[in-house]
Amino acid sequence: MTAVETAVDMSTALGWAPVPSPVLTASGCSANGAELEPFVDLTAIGAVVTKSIQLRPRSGRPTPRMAETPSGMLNSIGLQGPGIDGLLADDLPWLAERGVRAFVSIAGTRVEDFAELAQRLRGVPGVLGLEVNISCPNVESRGEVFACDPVAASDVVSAVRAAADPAQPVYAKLSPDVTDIVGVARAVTDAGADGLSMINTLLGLVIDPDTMRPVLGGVTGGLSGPAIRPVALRCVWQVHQALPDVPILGMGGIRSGLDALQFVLAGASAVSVGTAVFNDPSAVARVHDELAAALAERGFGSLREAVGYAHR
Amino acid sequence: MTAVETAVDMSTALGWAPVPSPVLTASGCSANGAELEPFVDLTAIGAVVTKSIQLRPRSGRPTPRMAETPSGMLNSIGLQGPGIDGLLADDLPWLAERGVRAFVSIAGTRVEDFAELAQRLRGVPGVLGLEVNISCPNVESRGEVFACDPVAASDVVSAVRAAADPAQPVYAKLSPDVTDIVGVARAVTDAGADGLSMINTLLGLVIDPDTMRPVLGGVTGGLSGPAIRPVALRCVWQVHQALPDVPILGMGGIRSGLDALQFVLAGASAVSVGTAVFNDPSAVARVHDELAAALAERGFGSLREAVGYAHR
Amino acid sequence: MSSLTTPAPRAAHRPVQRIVEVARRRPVGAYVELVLAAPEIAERTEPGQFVAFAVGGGTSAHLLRRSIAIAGAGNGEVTVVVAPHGPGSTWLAGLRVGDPVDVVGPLGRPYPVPAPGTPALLVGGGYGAAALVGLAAHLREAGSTVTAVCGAASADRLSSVDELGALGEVVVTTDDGSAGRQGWVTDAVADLVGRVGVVYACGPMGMLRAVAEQATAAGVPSYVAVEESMACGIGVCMTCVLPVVGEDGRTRFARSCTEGPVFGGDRVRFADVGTLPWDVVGADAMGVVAP
Amino acid sequence: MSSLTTPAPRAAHRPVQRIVEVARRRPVGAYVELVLAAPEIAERTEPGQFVAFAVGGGTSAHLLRRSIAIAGAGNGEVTVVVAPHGPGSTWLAGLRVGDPVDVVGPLGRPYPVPAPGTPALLVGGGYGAAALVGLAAHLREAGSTVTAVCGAASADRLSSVDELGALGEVVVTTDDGSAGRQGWVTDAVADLVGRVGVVYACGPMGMLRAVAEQATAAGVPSYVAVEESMACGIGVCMTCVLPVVGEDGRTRFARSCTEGPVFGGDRVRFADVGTLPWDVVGADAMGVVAP
Ligand SMILES: Cc1cc2nc3c(=O)[nH]c(=O)nc-3n(C[C@H](O)[C@H](O)[C@H](O)COP(=O)(O)OP(=O)(O)OC[C@H]3O[C@@H](n4cnc5c(N)ncnc54)[C@H](O)[C@@H]3O)c2cc1C
Ligand SMILES: Cc1cc2nc3c(=O)[nH]c(=O)nc-3n(C[C@H](O)[C@H](O)[C@H](O)COP(=O)(O)OP(=O)(O)OC[C@H]3O[C@@H](n4cnc5c(N)ncnc54)[C@H](O)[C@@H]3O)c2cc1C
Ligand SMILES: Cc1cc2nc3c(=O)[nH]c(=O)nc-3n(C[C@H](O)[C@H](O)[C@H](O)COP(=O)(O)O)c2cc1C
Ligand SMILES: Cc1cc2nc3c(=O)[nH]c(=O)nc-3n(C[C@H](O)[C@H](O)[C@H](O)COP(=O)(O)O)c2cc1C
Ligand code: FES
Ligand code: FES
Repeated sequence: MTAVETAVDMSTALGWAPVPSPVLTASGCSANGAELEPFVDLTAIGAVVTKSIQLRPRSGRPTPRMAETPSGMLNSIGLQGPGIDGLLADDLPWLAERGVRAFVSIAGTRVEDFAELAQRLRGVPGVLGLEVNISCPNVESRGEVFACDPVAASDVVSAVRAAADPAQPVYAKLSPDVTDIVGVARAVTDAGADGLSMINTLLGLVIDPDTMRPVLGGVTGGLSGPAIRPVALRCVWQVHQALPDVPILGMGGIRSGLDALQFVLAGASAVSVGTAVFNDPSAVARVHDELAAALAERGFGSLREAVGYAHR
Repeated sequence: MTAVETAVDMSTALGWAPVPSPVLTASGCSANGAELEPFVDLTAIGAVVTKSIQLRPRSGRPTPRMAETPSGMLNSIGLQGPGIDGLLADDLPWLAERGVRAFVSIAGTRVEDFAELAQRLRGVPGVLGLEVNISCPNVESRGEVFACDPVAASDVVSAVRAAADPAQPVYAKLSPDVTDIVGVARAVTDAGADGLSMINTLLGLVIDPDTMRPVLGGVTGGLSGPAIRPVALRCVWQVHQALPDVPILGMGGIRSGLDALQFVLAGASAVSVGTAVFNDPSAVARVHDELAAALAERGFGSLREAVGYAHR
Repeated sequence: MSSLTTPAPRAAHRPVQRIVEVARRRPVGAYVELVLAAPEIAERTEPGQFVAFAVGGGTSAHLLRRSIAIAGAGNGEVTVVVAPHGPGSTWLAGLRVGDPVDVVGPLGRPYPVPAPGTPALLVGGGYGAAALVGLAAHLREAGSTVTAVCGAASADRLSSVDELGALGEVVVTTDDGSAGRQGWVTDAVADLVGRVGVVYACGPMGMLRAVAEQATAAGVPSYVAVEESMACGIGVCMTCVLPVVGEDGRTRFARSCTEGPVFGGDRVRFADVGTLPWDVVGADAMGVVAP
Repeated sequence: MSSLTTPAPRAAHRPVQRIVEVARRRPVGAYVELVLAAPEIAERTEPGQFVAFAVGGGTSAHLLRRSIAIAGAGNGEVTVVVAPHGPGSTWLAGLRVGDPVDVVGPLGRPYPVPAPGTPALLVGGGYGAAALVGLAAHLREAGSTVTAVCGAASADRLSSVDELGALGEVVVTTDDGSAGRQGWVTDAVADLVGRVGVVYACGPMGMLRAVAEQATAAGVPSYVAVEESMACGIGVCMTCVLPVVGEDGRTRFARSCTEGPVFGGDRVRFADVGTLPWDVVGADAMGVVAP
């Protein structure tokens, strides 16, 4: 890389919560942060977005839980995790002790579950804000996913906003598997979401040519990685176009600083790096550096100036 | 490849129209067939699915019309074509003279356009059937795409079925960009579709990091190629699960015989090979051979036995 | 205005698809010259045609073929000159002797040849000059005197100067003066265009446009090989179009892979590339109305 | 039933990520042995650990890392033995001397070592035997007598027989009798397990299960290195889990990359791999009820 003056102001915010870097982990793609410590300075990144937590400990689904796909992967983890008690007892204190910002992803199968989780996270040290995973296609209760129904999605978001610490911004995480993502975005922001995380995985399927059955026990799974990047960018573009004042945490296939730049130009004020971490454990820090260099090369003095620039 | 007895009966049908091979081209990915002649025996493949035709000649959109994406591409051609008169005068006779089966894709922006096209194609020699492109995200009239609204989609399909040659099966081509693809599938089959083509491209966007504007003049474009294969397979799986008697022409990222096998196992009785042709002009014939070998290795005596096998 | 050129006719042979081996490899300034053992492509090639490579090997995320002009064909071998640019061309430039590569060719329409003996001016920009070597040899055999102008940003981005020099006079220009005359190829063309009966050009679009305009202004027919972004190279995807005036005087979006890459310089509407002029056939159906 | 093993402790060192060069390459039967110039990984490695490679280079469509056991580490080099299988391992096996490759390691928990002098039985299936060479050397240094069983389908799928032979007695078995004794490793293990104080195994899951059951039945502690499908290798994706009994006697879905790959042979619930038993911690929240 050529030496470039990278004195770009990279600070941004998640809602009103300031962060020094716009690059975050993605929920479910960096566990709860600790495993990345050998590779990344966790205090320097925007935040660790924790794996979606539910009320009770969950085993997750049986294996196989993944299939590699062209420039992507399909997963069906089933939200394995320690439950909110474990998160509060172990993971969040570990992050807080080190000064690592946590953006806590919450998930549930009933509106009340979400509200209770938000309630439990009030005032917890180091918790910058909440990401509401209304779009995970992997949870047991298949039926319709909350995120696919503007009304159900709004119910969750307004319950969470009401129960959550007023100091903690609440982001709703949207699914791309809808006819009208702008409609869902509008509904959840009307319901009180302080920002939007976009996008969660696309529903996909892989069949094992040997067993001649779906690879994943849950039949379908979530597609992620660079393969889905154009879909993610389109969602960010459409929603920023319609709701220019709503902060967006953009994600879906980000692997390099130039990928992150595309999301910023489309309207994201921060980004999450998910599947790319599996390929490159230092990806979150690298993407930050590459994005800073890319902004500098293009003459931006700050990240904020670039947000939504492609719409001008 | 190991020598395998490939005496598998590969014949299948598009609706009631018999074809000797389940492997077809995909609309818009092999022009109208002639350009593939140096690479493929066109009479041996299932059919040439022609580029979607409209009533009038169309210039298509200005360039750039494409962007390469990880394991895929984004396109915005805008249905460049000679119009139905040109197709009837030049392309269809060329195919018919050589004994190449044509599955004619029709497109329009009004219900009546579709019906008129179907009417014009009645009794045309070599025309096996019609594929109704209700899902092209590239046509000028952006608004809502027909395929995203079960009612609008049904209106087109019933008008086409009424106007079309009764001997020609009518396939409706569905878009994956919907919350409930089974709902759309059900609506169009109720409206008279004899089969379903799945899937068309996903709506995507790429931003040029140099110009800092969307690469495509039309801003968004259609995402295709192996990147989208898990989404396509999921759509085929869900629809075959719900409507096991409706024939499916499966497509989306098929590049090899094992890819095609996945679609067949998920419920497709025939497949189209689209973007892979750009990578390998002989792909359509190669996929046929590889699929035949894969079926033989797995002990199938005929393609038909394998259709939907993964659901058992 | 009547045209000075007739559309380039189709090539004599159809393309083939082969997996071939890299026989030799040589860095040439900023470029890499690859010689492929590809007899079936070599024997079918006419000057001006190109090949299309699959890139990245078996694990590749890059699906689209990369088009590269044929810089030489003979003795069972095909030569190309590759400028490493993005991932695909960088991968090609990194191929080693003995590596296999999947190639389709020859593709596109060759340069039409003039009446025997017509003096010709060949203008190559950057690696574009390489694509003119076969044409120069062909013209020489047909009794033409050949004058070539090779231009580039800097000396390391020139190509095929020696090969063209063996076939006629060569004028070299570089933007930075690091080789030959400082300036653009158009400066040299201005001096030479009056002495020839036909002009051929290969290089970046800006250069093609300028040279074509110079030739047309001088009443000399010109043929240019355009470089449009191509997804397939064989005419099936419709990504590579540009507005070209046909024999009937009407403008159509023509595929540069199968109706080009060689077009009459006075037929390409360079100023309108990347736009949709109202008078392109079928623009009305796109909702574009005459002003 | 109380356990014969305690869970393997964490490794002493954290992993690093480096782009390293292939120093040497050697086909070994059906496998390829690669020696990497990777001093920072070599110096951190303990027997039983593995590395994870990014595959396909800069144009790759394959995002997930491929885990490969470390077959040797020393003198600034790390040795791996690769069996070409799918696209990733085939790409690795095709690397040439001087090629760069992105590798993370050492990863996972090493084999716990027994009290000094404890006689040990090492059982390797296919390329799995390679992963036991470092352990054998380590045990020898600590005064253990080492007996190894190397098994494979056929002679060309054996590995590291000579290396292990230099460190102790080796019994070879092949399914087809093309080398050593015809039959499975378990036939040999049955004869040997009574004479040792600890068993180590590396190889396919079916073999690990059989050997672990033999050891446990004989009252001998065993440690197995499992091979679960891994997306990341570093503990962040949760794809590589299997049901493992903890010190508290409760079964959890444990990540084989960071809590393994080495597990007590009597702690892995082999029969339940790929299922969700009701008594796994958190299975109730998945809707699985006790029978
Ligand atoms: C007829 C023709 C002849 C050519 N001859 C040569 C030659 O002799 N030597 C040489 O070095 N290059 C030549 N090019 C340009 C070469 O095709 C591109 O540099 C190359 O495709 C870029 O691919 P990439 O992966 O390196 O870059 P990227 O920019 O990553 O490519 C992305 C996509 O855009 C397409 N693309 C990008 N730039 C071009 C371009 N200039 N022309 C066509 N497609 C492009 C690529 O094919 C690919 O699909 C020629 C192009 C054409 C059309
Ligand atoms: C701890 C550990 C040590 C290993 N040691 C060796 C070794 O020393 N030599 C060797 O040749 N192989 C070893 N393997 C297996 C090796 O990782 C797989 O063969 C390889 O990942 C297959 O990748 P592929 O692209 O060739 O095949 P594909 O089947 O196409 O792989 C597709 C995906 O599944 C995963 N996958 C497939 N099979 C396995 C497997 N058996 N284990 C883990 N992931 C898998 C791949 O990582 C990839 O993500 C080891 C695996 C593990 C977990
Ligand atoms: C293995 C895996 C697990 C995931 N788990 C979660 C999760 O628990 N909660 C959530 O909101 N998203 C989850 N996601 C989705 C990611 O956070 C992200 O939205 C998606 O993968 C797209 O980004 P990417 O392409 O960068 O991975 C998961 C993704 C993967 C690949
Ligand atoms: C360049 C291009 C042009 C296309 N044009 C059409 C079209 O005219 N009509 C249509 O129904 N689908 C069109 N498609 C969609 C394909 O027919 C197919 O549904 C889609 O690309 C998914 O298959 P694939 O991944 O194999 O390409 C086009 C796709 C591409 C890439
Ligand atoms: S490159 Fe595909 S039509 Fe020209
Ligand atoms: S491989 Fe990712 S957690 Fe083990």
